[in-house]
Amino acid sequence: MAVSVESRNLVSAPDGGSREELVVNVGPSHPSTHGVGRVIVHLDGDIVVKAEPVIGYLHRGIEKMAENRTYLQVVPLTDRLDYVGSMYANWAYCRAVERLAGIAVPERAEYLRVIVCELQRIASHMMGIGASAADTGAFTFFIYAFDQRERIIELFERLCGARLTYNYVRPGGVSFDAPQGWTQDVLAFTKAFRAAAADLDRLFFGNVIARGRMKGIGVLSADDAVAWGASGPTARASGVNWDLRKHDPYSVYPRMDFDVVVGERGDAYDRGRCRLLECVESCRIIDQAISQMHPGPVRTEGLPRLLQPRPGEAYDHIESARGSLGVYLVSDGSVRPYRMHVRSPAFCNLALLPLLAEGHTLSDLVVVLGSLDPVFGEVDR
Amino acid sequence: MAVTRQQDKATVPDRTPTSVRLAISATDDFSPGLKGFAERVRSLVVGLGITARRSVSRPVTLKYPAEKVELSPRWRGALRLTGVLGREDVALIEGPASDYNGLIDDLYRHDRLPPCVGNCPANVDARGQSFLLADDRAAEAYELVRARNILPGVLGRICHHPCESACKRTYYDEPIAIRPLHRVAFERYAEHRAERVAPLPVTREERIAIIGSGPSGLAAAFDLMHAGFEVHVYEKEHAAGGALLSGVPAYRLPRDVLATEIADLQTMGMKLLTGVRIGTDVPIDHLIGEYDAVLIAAGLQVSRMLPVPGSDAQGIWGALDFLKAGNWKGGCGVKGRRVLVIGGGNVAVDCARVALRCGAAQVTLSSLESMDELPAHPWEIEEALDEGVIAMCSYGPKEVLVENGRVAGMRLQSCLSVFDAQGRFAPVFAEEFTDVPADVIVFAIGQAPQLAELVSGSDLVLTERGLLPVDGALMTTQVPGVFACGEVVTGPGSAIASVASGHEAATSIIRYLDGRSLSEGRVYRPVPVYPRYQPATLTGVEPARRRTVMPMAKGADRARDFRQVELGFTHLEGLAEAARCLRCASEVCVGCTFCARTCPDYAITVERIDDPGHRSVTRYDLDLSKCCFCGLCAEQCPTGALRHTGQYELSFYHRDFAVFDRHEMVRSPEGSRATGADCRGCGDAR
Amino acid sequence: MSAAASFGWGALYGLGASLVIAVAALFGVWAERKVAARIQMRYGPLEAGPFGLLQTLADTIKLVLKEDVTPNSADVPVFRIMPFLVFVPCAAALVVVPFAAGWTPFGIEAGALFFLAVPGMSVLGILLAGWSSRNTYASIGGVRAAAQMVSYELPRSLSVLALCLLAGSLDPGVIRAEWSWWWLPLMAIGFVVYFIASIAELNRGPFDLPEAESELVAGYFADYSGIRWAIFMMAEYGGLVAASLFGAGVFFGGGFGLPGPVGAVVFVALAVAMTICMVWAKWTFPRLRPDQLMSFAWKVLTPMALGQLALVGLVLPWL
Amino acid sequence: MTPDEMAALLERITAHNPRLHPLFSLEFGDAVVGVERAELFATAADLRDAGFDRLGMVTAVDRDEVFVLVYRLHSRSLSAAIFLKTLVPRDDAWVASLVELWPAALWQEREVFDLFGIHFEGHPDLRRILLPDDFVGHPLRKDYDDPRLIRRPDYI
Repeated sequence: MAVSVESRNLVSAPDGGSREELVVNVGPSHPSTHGVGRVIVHLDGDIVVKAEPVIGYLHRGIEKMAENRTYLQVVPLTDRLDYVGSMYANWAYCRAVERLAGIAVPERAEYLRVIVCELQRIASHMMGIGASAADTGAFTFFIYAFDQRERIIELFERLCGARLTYNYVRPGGVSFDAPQGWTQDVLAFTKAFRAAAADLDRLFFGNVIARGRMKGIGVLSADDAVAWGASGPTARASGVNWDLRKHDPYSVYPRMDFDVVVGERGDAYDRGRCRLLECVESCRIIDQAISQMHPGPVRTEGLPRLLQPRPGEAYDHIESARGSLGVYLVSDGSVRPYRMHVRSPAFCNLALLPLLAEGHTLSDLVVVLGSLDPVFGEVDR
Repeated sequence: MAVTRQQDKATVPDRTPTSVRLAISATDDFSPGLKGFAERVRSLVVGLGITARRSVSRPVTLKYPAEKVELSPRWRGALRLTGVLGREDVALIEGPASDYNGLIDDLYRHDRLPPCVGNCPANVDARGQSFLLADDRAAEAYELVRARNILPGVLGRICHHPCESACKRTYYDEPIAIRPLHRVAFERYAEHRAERVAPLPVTREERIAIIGSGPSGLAAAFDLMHAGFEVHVYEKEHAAGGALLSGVPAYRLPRDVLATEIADLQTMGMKLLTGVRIGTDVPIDHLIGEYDAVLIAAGLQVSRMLPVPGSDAQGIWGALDFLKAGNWKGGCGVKGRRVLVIGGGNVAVDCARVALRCGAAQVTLSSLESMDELPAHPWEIEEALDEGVIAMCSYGPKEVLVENGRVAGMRLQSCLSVFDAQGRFAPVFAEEFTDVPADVIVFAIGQAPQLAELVSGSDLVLTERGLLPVDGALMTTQVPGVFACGEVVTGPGSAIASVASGHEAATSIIRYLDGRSLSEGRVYRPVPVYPRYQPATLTGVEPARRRTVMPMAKGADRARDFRQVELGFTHLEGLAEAARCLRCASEVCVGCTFCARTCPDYAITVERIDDPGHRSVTRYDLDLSKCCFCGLCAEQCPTGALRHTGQYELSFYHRDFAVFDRHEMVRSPEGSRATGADCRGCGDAR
Repeated sequence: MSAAASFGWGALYGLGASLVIAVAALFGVWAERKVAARIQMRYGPLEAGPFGLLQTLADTIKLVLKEDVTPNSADVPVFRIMPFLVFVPCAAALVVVPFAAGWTPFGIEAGALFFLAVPGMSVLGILLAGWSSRNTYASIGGVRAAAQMVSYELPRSLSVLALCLLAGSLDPGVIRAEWSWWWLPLMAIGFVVYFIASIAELNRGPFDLPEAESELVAGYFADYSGIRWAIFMMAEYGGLVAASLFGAGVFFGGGFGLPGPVGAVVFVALAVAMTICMVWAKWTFPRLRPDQLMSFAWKVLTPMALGQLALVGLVLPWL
Repeated sequence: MTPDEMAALLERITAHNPRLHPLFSLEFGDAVVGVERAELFATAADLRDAGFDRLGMVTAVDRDEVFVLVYRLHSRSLSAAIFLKTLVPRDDAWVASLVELWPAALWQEREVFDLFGIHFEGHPDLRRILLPDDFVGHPLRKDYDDPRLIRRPDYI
């Protein structure tokens, strides 16, 4: 991880002479690395010749920690993977546990999971495109996006008492049922959000400067997206029609009518706009889920205090805001997981940075990085 | 999960993954030339317009402190601990019988009803019993239990303990042995009996007659005596006890235990008139005229018989007669003979075990239900099998094989299933027959009341099926002033359910004699539903946490005579078992340590003294700097003592090491520690 | 005037300008925070003083008391002195603002030239501030600033030059006195160029590349803290106020040539409006990329300014 | 994917490729095939040509004497996913790198190298990725010991 950085490198140029490369060390404490990412950038003039991400600054060894905890105690850990969208890791982990232990989930719990995860998708994308816009200097857009995110977080707080690390989705269901009037407020939110999304679209994605900054920047071809294991909006913006909610439908998603937002060019602009338009699709899903939901239990009754699945292994994945988030669990029949591995979409997407940033300027580097929407809690685990 | 997923596929039309929206395309680009220039300028103006519009809208932030922050109703702050064992006692659930339902209902509404109490038909305060017993206050424990279940010594041996099935400790490791603790309390009460059992003052003029001295009759008598009435109990046999005496075998309930507890009631003032058969010796009308209220608690007297061919042959017994004979006469002519018991309930198991003890050569239990579906309690079946009873499950009786007017055996038919898909009784038989040789056949397939003689000459009218029409909630009959309770009302049931109906009848009688409306303002017993937990995994559970095992007589030895099967706890075992109680819903930390065990971040340490006979929490450390606010500990807390405060912000300002040790825990009422344990007026979440 | 007297007057004006600019900066910072907050649906400063007016003062006190950090590897004397080198030209620009028709505090005939040239000197300070920090980001920021300020100097000067042609004088006071209403439509393009170029000249969004927070952390003043950092800020806001006042003075003839107190009020109102518009633009738009910035300056603004000059040149013979 | 479909898929894959053998039952809902370590690369290449265009996950499990390397392959055209597993002896922990087939393996193999110490032959840039370069040991190995690690007590 640690790399000593000479600030100036003398490199022999292809024409036989030599040119001076400026090495800029972006991060790990830098405003636009979205946490504690670090990129070692080799600049030739203002052009990036090599961008090498250095990660691990937020490595907490969650996979190792999970081996020392009971199945339930791991849930708070998964909150801290993707701290912008804790619900996803909660859910992916719980799905794996449920598969491993053969736990059925009440229908209402599945609907609540879908609702919170779609809300979480909006919240996460608001963070993603907001921060990405702030990287280009549009700070007010960031605030507007965060305003929407804040509304969702307030809804979450009412739901489960936490604003960031929800610990909401649990093996066998969810921790709390929706409080009185919550679903109405969610519907009111989706209604208001559609109007706000149109504003956000015009304010930033219609803006001439923003288009100039993002169009044609960090173009990812569809083939590369597949080969490099990109997923989520990052892959879809390149025209890869791949959404687990449609293509490996889980939970109650098969009952939902929604579109997959797919881009054409795979540049930073497409990735950002894909996220914004996905939020509107999420609103559709939420509205449908609320209309389909019936009262009932939200957690499987009578689960034992300590889950003790039989030996075996299970993998389950969900479509998180960043892509397909998978959890691979191995049980040896004890009360603790033998091994837990998180297939982190942010990790796989971030690996694309050297490919995408090369040949652009330093200013574009932050745009490319922002458009990949990395969350370092999940990258580093 | 795989299951639900398949259901999704099956029941819901799968939407094809082809609905794709090409959201971003070249049309997003600006037009070339001057038009494009105009579009570009327009995009800037539109942006300025949006920000301008937003700038005149109402700010979304708040003017603090002019505008108060409205916190969401459900939010998680730092942890707080309300009560601590050693400083605060667990509240006992006590009250006059006529208001007891109201008390229970109130607790239930406030989420403070422990599951053991809620699940008991008579709402015996098992939590209070454990608390007092662990404190070595056996006499108080006995009296607390007796206030509701009247005969703790008896029910401590024979009760089917619904309390234990609901015990929250099942979720953690194993349930508390509540029933054996009744017995412990009874045994320890022997030394206090002389000084603590005294006649109750008679404060009312009205007199009440109770017909039948079974559990329900005695329960009603107990309540009525405490209300100050004079109570006369009529019993047709020569000793009191009803079904407890005639139906319960002595190996489960020694006669002297029952006699002691009935004697206690008599000391309190209950007048017992044995050998009086109402209806023949004394007409019931006489009682109605003589007494201000009459309670019929006669129970079920006759066994139901199967109308199969040959059921009138010699050697056919009804279960009640068989048990009575076995219990009282010590033998019913089965010595050395083969006995076949038909039925799968508890009475059938009792018959089988009595037959063994009477010296039967071979006892077979034949039931319609399969082994898993048997209505008898699993522990009873297990004990019976231990003793050598042969079980033939999934067989229906077809025909009694008769030789010379005597029973020679029985033809049984295989039964495929007993209940249909809706759970109704609808047996399906296969055309397979098995002949079982037997000399004696006992039908234990149910009991019925026999009331015709009892009510003759009164205004009471029986239904066609011989039942007394009774309002099941108020326990009234057609005749004012005549009430009924027990199995007459409820049908065959458990002893504790009979006791519960006795309490209800007593409440009705008190209201009736007070001249109040029977139903107005009356609170009925809430029927709480508690989650049924899968048994917890016991790997790694320390021995001290395990349930005390009831010592039992060896299977082969005990089947020979009517000595007790369960040998009872010792004093120390009783103390230790009582100390295991988690004192659910008491809001007093009992140092169960489950919060510390479940904490993912080692933020909680609980230290306690946990000796038998002495139990208190000495130290409760909560390291808030480690706390991750997952809430698992508060979720685990059985007592509700540990929960989240409302002070979400405070939890971050005060992320320090909060130690509640015993002296510090006794804080002034206006204390304002970070954990907000005593903070008032800040809108606590509860 | 003797050299000594001239020096004395200069010092006095300098002191006055510094005070004015300090107050203007306080106000400018407050205005920016308030406007930005309203745009972002917040309240902005509320607590210190009425409407939070004293918030900036409180911040200044905090900044004065903060530790003044100098990086180990910095070129210490240069590093220390550069904030003042940036501040002084910005403050100096204020002395040629036409506060009344025919009057500027420091009455020199080439006042317009002074206004355009002297603040331009601060590019040196910025470049050296970035360089002396010995920090890659600061260096890049300094170099960007130099390129940007030099580029935008041109359209800005050309747009003012057109005015000078119209008024026939380089003295802003004279320009203000000569102003008449038909200059408004005639000089519309010139004003737009002046406005945009001023924003770029002041390194403010959407042209704040030298200090682009998301790319260069804080650009040329990344390593400054405490009072030195505050002086950079004062220079920026002082420049903002000066550019607004000057623009209102010369492009709008003070308060549309209105006489007396009405004119003064309209003049200040126009300047405030310009300041707010600059803030509004900053908080609405994303930031340009360096190459886009350059091409904008040379391919859009400069031709526009030249066009304006040509337009004025066409009109001039008929005056 | 239903279990039937999955069984059919397994059948189809293994029928054409003698190197593959179905490893585990489908009780947890995943199709798993195993391959000898030496044949991993060739098999993976075959699978990629057969339509498994996506390498979803690379990870390992420490099973005392061996490491089980787990690859999750995904095919959009078949709309199917399988687990490819291979065993790597603990004292001779190397395996062929799949970076040439899927660049997605670039970082994921580095991660496995970092946390398990399994060498990927042919990987262009096999360095630690999550842990500092001077870190000693491979923490996800079961025998990794660190005095700072707190073992939870057995009672829970």
